[in-house]
Amino acid sequence: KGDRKAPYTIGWANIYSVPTWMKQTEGTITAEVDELKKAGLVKDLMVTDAQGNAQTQIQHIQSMIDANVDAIVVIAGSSNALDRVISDACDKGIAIVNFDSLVNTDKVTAKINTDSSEWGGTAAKWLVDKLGGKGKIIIMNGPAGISVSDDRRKGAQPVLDANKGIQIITETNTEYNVAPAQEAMTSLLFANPDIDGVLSLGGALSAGSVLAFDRQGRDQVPITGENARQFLELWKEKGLKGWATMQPNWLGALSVYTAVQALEGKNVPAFVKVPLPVIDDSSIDSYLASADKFPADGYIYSEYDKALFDKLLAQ
Amino acid sequence: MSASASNWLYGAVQHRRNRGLGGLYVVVAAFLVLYAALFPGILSIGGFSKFTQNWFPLALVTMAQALLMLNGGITLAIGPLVSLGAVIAATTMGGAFGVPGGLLAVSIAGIAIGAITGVVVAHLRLPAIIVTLAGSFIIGGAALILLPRPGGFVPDWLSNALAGHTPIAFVVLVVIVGHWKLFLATPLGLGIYAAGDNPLGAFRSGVPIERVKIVSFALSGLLAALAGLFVAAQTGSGDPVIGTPFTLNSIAAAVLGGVGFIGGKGTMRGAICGSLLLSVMINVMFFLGFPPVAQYVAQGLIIVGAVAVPELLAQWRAGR
Amino acid sequence: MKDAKPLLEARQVFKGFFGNPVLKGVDIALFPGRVHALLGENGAGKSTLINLLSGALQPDDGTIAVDGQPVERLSPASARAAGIAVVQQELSLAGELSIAENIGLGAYPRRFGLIDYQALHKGVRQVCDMVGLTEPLAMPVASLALGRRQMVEIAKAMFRKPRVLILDEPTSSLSAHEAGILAGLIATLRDRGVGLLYISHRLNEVQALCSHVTVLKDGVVTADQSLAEIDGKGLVRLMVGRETGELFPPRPPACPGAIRISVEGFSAGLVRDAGFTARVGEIVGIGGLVGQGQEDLLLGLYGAIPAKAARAEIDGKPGLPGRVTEANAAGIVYVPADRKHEGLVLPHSIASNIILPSLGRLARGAFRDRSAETGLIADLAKKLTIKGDVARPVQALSGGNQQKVALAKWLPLDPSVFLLNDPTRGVDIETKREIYLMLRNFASEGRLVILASSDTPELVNLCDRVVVLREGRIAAELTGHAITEEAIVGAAMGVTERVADKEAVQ
Amino acid sequence: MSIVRTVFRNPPLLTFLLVALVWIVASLTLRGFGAYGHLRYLLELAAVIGIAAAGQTLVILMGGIDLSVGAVITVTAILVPLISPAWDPTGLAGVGLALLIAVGIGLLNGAGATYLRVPPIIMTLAMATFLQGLLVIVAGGSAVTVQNPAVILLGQARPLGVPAGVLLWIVVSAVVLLLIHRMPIGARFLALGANPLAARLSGVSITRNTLVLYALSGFFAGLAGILLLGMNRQGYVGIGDPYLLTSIAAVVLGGTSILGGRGTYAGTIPGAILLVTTTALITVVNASPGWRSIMFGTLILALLLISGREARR
Ligand SMILES: Nc1ncnc2c1ncn2[C@@H]1O[C@H](COP(=O)(O)OP(=O)(O)OP(=O)(O)O)[C@@H](O)[C@H]1O
Ligand SMILES: Nc1ncnc2c1ncn2[C@@H]1O[C@H](COP(=O)(O)OP(=O)(O)OP(=O)(O)O)[C@@H](O)[C@H]1O
Ligand SMILES: [Mg+2]
Ligand SMILES: [Mg+2]
Repeated sequence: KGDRKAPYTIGWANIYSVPTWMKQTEGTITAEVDELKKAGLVKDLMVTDAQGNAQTQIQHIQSMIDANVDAIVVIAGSSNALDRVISDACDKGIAIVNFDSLVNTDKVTAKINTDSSEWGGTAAKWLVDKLGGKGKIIIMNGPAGISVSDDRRKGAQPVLDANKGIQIITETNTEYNVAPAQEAMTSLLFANPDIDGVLSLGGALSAGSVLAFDRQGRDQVPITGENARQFLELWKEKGLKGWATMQPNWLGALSVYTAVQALEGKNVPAFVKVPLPVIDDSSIDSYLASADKFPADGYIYSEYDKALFDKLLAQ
Repeated sequence: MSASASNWLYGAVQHRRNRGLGGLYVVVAAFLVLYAALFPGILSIGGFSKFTQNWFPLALVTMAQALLMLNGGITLAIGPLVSLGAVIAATTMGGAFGVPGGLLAVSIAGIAIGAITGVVVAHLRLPAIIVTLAGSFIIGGAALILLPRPGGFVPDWLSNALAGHTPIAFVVLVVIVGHWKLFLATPLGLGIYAAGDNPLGAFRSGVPIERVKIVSFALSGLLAALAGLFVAAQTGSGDPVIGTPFTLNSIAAAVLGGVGFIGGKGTMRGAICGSLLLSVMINVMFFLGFPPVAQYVAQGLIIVGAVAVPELLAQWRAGR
Repeated sequence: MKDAKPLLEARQVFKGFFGNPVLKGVDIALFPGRVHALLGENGAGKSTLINLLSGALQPDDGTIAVDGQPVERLSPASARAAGIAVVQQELSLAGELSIAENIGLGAYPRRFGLIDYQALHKGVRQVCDMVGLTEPLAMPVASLALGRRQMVEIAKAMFRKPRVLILDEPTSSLSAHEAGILAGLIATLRDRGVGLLYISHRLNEVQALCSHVTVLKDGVVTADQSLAEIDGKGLVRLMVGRETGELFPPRPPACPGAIRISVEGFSAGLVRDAGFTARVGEIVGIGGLVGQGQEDLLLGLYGAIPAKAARAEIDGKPGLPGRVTEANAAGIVYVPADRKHEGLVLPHSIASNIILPSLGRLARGAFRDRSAETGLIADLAKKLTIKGDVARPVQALSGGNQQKVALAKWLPLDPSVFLLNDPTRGVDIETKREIYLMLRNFASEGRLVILASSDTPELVNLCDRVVVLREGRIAAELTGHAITEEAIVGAAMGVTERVADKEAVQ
Repeated sequence: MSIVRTVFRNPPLLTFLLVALVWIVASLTLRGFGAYGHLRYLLELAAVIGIAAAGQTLVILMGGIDLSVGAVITVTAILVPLISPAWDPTGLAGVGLALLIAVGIGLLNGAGATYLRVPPIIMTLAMATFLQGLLVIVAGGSAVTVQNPAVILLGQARPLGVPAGVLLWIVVSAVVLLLIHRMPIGARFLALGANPLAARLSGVSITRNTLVLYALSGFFAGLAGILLLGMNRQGYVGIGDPYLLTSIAAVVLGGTSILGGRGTYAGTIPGAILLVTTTALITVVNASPGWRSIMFGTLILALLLISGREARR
């Protein structure tokens, strides 16, 4: 690398731009690009939206190669579908930074993510501790057939196996959205009179779950979750026993930053592991204090700055 | 074949089929020219290969859909069938029988699932749309059971052959279309049209309409599963949910290409053109630098326009 | 002939639909070299019988025998293999396929498993020449007019080189000219030893062509005898069960009323530059060979296809109706020839079909007035002798009765202009008589009837004036005694024109 | 004997009996299923599908299909909170405005289908894509919480223990059934669905009826969107997506022919309940996602075998 000169053109190959998490992430990307433009490092950002279709995303990345962008930032629509087109891009000397949903191939400049397996494991650990190692739980998963939701679930398994006192009554898969999660949880509530805890593995699943308990007039139980604003507000409002972590939206900004660093000839690690921030009773208030700055169904992510990025890249 | 292809009647029949597609041809050609102007690289072997590879699976599923629509049916199970094809390919090709085994497994699965669907629709007299909707859950479930998360294995040489820098995929597409033309030149193939258009009349003329229906479902299943195999090769592995968007896109492409719901209306070439339009549209919008939001809006407008403009022109011409 | 074995026979066959018996122990035998007529009123079961004979339906009881051998389960394919071909009453063509592909359907010549288009072309060309089909063979059937499609259907049956040919009302949409070609064809086949079964409601054709007759009434055979032993009156008596009067009502002395429709330079579809006037109280006939623009003329006046005219006046108001609803509002109604596709909503009940045009008229506020509707439907059904439950789907009716429904639905609108396209197509002789009487009464009540017809006797005996179309232009306009079969056919064929040219030269 | 035959000739009745059968069997075998609260909840969920499927039923009866139902639901669910004017304490103005927009979208669909002769499936699909883009502009892709009192009342109130949504569904059902069976326009829709050419020649205006039809479909989808918003208290992009296929499935499960011209909303009602019930049953089964999906498909197919047979030609 290094044969490309600033200012660079960056391609942002999104898989689906409509969900709020994606919108916010795109926000951090454009903000970062604006910064870099001021520094004279970036001249253009090309954004595509594959509308959820991995096949279209391949087409978009191919077009980015054809248009000879300098770097591509990508959230993968499938953990392996993009492998080939991405390695093609790599062969052309394009800097590829992949974050959030990762691809299998290692022919990328950098992958940036939190650890989904750790996500599931820590969540399960917290719930087990909260229940004192004994009790009936329900597991709420994201959609089936998606690596992220599968990884989180797999990460939780060893913890659950190690605690024989924990009984999984049932588990279910829904989209990462409030309405379907609420609907599924309501059905489960009717079928199961005794529930001691909910291991919810992400997105808006927890909020949907809490709302279902609430609407059925059932007492809330300990529940895990993510930094969705709605969940955090419900947590405070209902006085939940809760725990949450996050997939920070600024992974997007970090990815752009990383790509430019790589193009500038700096060494960047092949895998940037972003530690999982944890939200618990002690930190929830600080998050909620800034809630108004985020959309109602958005995610309240932690602060970030260049120093943080440099620290992460220095791993 | 060559004897009949050179035949006057055959040629004339084929020629007539192009009527009414003129508008679409013009629109598609315009987009292709625009694309080539924006990105001349398309004219190189590599660029052409990549472009046709991205179009290939959509072309295949559109054929699968159009085949059924011409026979008066429809399927909502295309997407899951593509996923299942990809999953089977990715799980069997690493096995004892290698790529031939995988190819065979995918083909048999596609044909068998299609044929069973056809039997249910034809002999139990259930509406195809809802049978295939139910079927889509069953097939999708099977794909998830075979491969709960993306993975599996497709040998590199196959990936390189089908999705490398050579236009083999395009050649394969040409071969498949050629086979379709051959099939359409058999009594059974033409029976698809006749039975779709006027089932009672076709039955009274001695066309085995039930067999025709089952065969068309089976062939449609085969095409969808093969599209899955290609996707597996293109991506180097299997993904149990990768096919989902193909269901609606295949219908959109077929209808865009003038294939009607009533059966017997439309042509395969139109449907394939429709899929080409959907595919090239994405690239053109990219090179025009449309932001995502504009892409959604423009996509809606282009699709409507591709149907409406030729229609309005025809009306205007007729009115003069 | 007596010693010859029957090629195809039905022995004591029974058939019913949903518990309603249609055929109750019917016998019929087709011999080589004989044209056998099958007569009966609408709904007598003729089409049902031929569906049994051709394997399209299975008898509830009784047997079908080919060459004297009873056949277990005759299917359309095995019937074809046995050399049985049928010209269906309701056409069995696929609109998007070409003429050639339709003619070959179910019997394609093959080479290496593929359709041998060369052989198909040759075979099809041959039968098309026989029936006088001149259209390009690659043309899709959907773009043909009904009468031409009928010719394709006939060619399709011929293509199979049948030993037994069954024709179910093959001439119902053919003009005298095409019917003549068909008659020649039938004679040739008969002489070649083909067994023919001929169904028609045109008795003159039957008498000219056939030598033997079977008459069906209420599902039983009331006569099975040589045609030589019986005259037309006798046949009608056998079909209807009683004496009947004259077919055509007497023509009143000409007393033309006010002008209702007057157009000049009228063009629509095939029609070019036509000009004519039609007056209150008239029945104006439109004749010509099949597909010379008769239908387009009616559709243009009805606002159903784009039409323009140098000058047009309807009821004193200038302009043509731009759309169907406008035409209806102006009191113009249209009864199409292709009742199955254009006239009726087949899966819906008789009642809903009849009530469709008057829905708005009968509504009270936003809602339908069920009792008024029921009353009206019952009235009309009685008036047009549509028998049975009006909640039955129209498609369960016989062809003739369907035609009555297509006509009946307009009566509540009290229209002032009837545009009729072959209204007696496939209608039995008794019903025809009723329809003729009705049309004549319409005229004398001060309405205008414009009647396109392929049945020349109808034009000759019913109409006050006949306009003959040829290639979309008016070739002749005949009035009163000048309306003769020869004049109409001559003008339609362009013969008179040539005569006129000659006179001009002299 | 004759009662059995009547039932089998009457798809709506058959589907209703099927719902009853499934409910009874499930109540006897599954804990909690038969509780009043649970059945009421199922009806509440079915109401959204049922109302969305009201428009879909009409469209399918007329031989078309509306693929923009999901998008219209989303549009209204997002727009109501954004456009409810502050000066209106009842919230009805916002609701009315949103419904007006939904009707407008429907009219556009109808105009495309008649004036531009774009096949309805393409027109409505393109409309859905178009709206998706528009929504991203309008809402920036983020959810909005509803403050509108009318909407909240609709989604949350339970007069006499019956959810307001279910009451709304009852009203919608009555209106749609009257429209199909007791009003001229219903008969016209059916005639156009079975044979547009014959209907047109019988003086039924294709243009006018198509416009009215898609406007109605837009209206009912909008109504479903408002109900859904009230039940969830939050509208977000994608909230309507699940209702596209379910609205079509409910119609077909209720015995209405997808080819048009034959069927009734009376079948769609139990069809909607059947769908929610099946989903609920599958949710409580403890199986892997793959097996659950297979069970769902098989169940639908089995129910279809009983209720959805097409008449022999
Ligand atoms: N598929 C069917 N379902 C129900 N009833 C039928 C069906 N086909 C025919 N019928 C009934 O059987 C009777 C005989 O019909 P058919 O068509 O054989 O009469 P037809 O003699 O050919 O009359 P036409 O001269 O009008 O053609 C009619 O009363 C008709 O209603
Ligand atoms: N089968 C059809 N499918 C879709 N659109 C059609 C069809 N037939 C006609 N149209 C469209 O409807 C328009 C009006 O046609 P038509 O002659 O039926 O008028 P109409 O429906 O009576 O109109 P109005 O409601 O204004 O009286 C035509 O311009 C045509 O584009
Ligand atoms: Mg008949
Ligand atoms: Mg008849």
